[in-house]
Amino acid sequence: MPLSDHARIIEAILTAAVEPVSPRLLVELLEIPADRVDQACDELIRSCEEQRRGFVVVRIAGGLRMQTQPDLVSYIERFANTGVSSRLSSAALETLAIVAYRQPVSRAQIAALRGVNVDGVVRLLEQRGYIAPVGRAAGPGQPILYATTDAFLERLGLDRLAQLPPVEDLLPGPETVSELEDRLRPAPGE
Amino acid sequence: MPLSDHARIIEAILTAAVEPVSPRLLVELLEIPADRVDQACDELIRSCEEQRRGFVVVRIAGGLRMQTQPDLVSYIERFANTGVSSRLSSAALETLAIVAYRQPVSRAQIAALRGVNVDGVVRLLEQRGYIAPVGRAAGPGQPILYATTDAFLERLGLDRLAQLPPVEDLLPGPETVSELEDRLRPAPGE
Amino acid sequence: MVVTVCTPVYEGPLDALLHLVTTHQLELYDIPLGDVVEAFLGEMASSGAVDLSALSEFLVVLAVLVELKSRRLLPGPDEVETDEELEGWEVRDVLLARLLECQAYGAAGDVFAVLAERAAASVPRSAGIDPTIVVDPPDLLEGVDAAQVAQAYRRATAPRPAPVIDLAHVTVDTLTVAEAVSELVATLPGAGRVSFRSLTGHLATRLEVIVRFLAVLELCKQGHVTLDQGCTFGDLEISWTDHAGAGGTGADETPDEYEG
Repeated sequence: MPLSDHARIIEAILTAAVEPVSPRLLVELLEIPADRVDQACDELIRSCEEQRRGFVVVRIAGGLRMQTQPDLVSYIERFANTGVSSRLSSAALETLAIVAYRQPVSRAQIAALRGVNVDGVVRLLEQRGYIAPVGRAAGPGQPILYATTDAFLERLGLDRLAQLPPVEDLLPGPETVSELEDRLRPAPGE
Repeated sequence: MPLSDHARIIEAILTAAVEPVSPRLLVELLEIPADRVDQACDELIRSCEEQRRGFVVVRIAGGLRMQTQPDLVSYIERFANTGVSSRLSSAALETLAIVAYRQPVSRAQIAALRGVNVDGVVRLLEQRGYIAPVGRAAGPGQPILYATTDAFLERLGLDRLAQLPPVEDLLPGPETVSELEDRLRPAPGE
Repeated sequence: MVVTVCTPVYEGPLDALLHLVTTHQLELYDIPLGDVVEAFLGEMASSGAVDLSALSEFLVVLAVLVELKSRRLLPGPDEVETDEELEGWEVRDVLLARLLECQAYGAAGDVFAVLAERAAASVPRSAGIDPTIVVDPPDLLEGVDAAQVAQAYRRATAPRPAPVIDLAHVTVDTLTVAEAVSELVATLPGAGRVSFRSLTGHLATRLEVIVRFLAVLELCKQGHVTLDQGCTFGDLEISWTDHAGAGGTGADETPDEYEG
């Protein structure tokens, strides 16, 4: 049975939503009483089951959410892992490092430093929860600014960002310098 | 009619996806041949229409995407509190059209057609991600060549470039042509 | 500043040239505009300061000349012979085609605007993978510590290395350019005109010759020698010009140290 008007509006809102949507907000948006919203939600939840949709609509703390069918989780896991090696590529690690030291920073700023397009890498890092958007720059186009997350600190075993090694300590050591010198010096005896 | 196993797996994946999912990836995840994936996608697209879901499944930029029903846009706008996404100027749209129809194309080629400097517009379109450098021309100076991106297709709601109207259909009518011809003809007595 | 130009058929002030051309007393075909530009640039260079009014006047005159000449080159409506007329139509056809193409792209832009507006009515799913699933994609940061992040930052922000040329295989000559300079300073004064070939004839390797060449250039740059070359690939004549330095070896006459 096709969805009722109210149920499909709720479904549309849940499709667009990232966070759970409270019934109160639905009442406000649909301009119908709470019990009618409840009915529509019930209809929607039931319809997803009956139609064997790939997602379910669940009531959780704070409201309603559309999420993938629990019995299909193995596919979602595989999907989440596709095309992604199990370790961060050096490109991704460098991008993450730039965000860590320069935050908040825009994609364009990272790209300018790395000299390549970083959209894909930034999306990957964001998906994995290591970085997150924290606002927008004031300049033209108001680019999104990224910063590292608590999850990033946790993974590195750090309490706060200030614990990252200061970058001035990272100038090449004396052995690197003399190695470079050696390569410029003619071999003895030649 | 309830969804088939394959269609609901695809729906689950689309629920979790944040960008269009290519049929090739679906073939890989479902471990079924491409034509069966195609069938399942068709079934899913049809089912959303027939069931009057709040979302639609569309083929876009070479992949599949779940998105809200266009006719419910007023609710989504109120929910997401989004204004109209920033409009592109007619200069930007015309430049985008030249890139779309003539790609790969250099800035100088675009400028020659538009008769004005296009550096700013090209930079804007590149910043927005609608066009991207794809290589360099062989000629003198080896100018950068631009092509449209998947983001361009997504912005226009297209699956592939071939869906754009053929340029012949966009040529002005005969009366405009003869008017232009008149303007190019020297006035009598000159 | 009166700009004078010198061309095969005309020599004189620039504004007079324009007058002669517009009154058909001179055939513009015969005047290479490149010469006119060069003459002007020469005047500008020699007069030192930039005279803005002369510059803008020149630009106006030259723009008129260019327009006149291009009109003469493209058959216009005034003098029509059948062939020329046909050619003229070809040019107009090309122009017309371009205008039509432009209008088509303009129309395409309108189509794009409609498509974009329609597409904007739909919001794509963006919630991503349910947080409840906490799919455990392998932790990409496993085994990465803070020090490695710092290293990565340094790598990312290090000035991109210029391509390194491994010089290990090159036998470096014992004589440096600086040494060659002092050698020349010792031998050239009082030697009159010396040809580069005679100066380097005894040398065995190309590298040694190049070192001498760089030394000569360095001395020339510092004004101690003048160089003269009769023709392309001809021999190079070197003359010491430091009259004061001809006999003296005072520190003030010593060429600056070569820093290369």
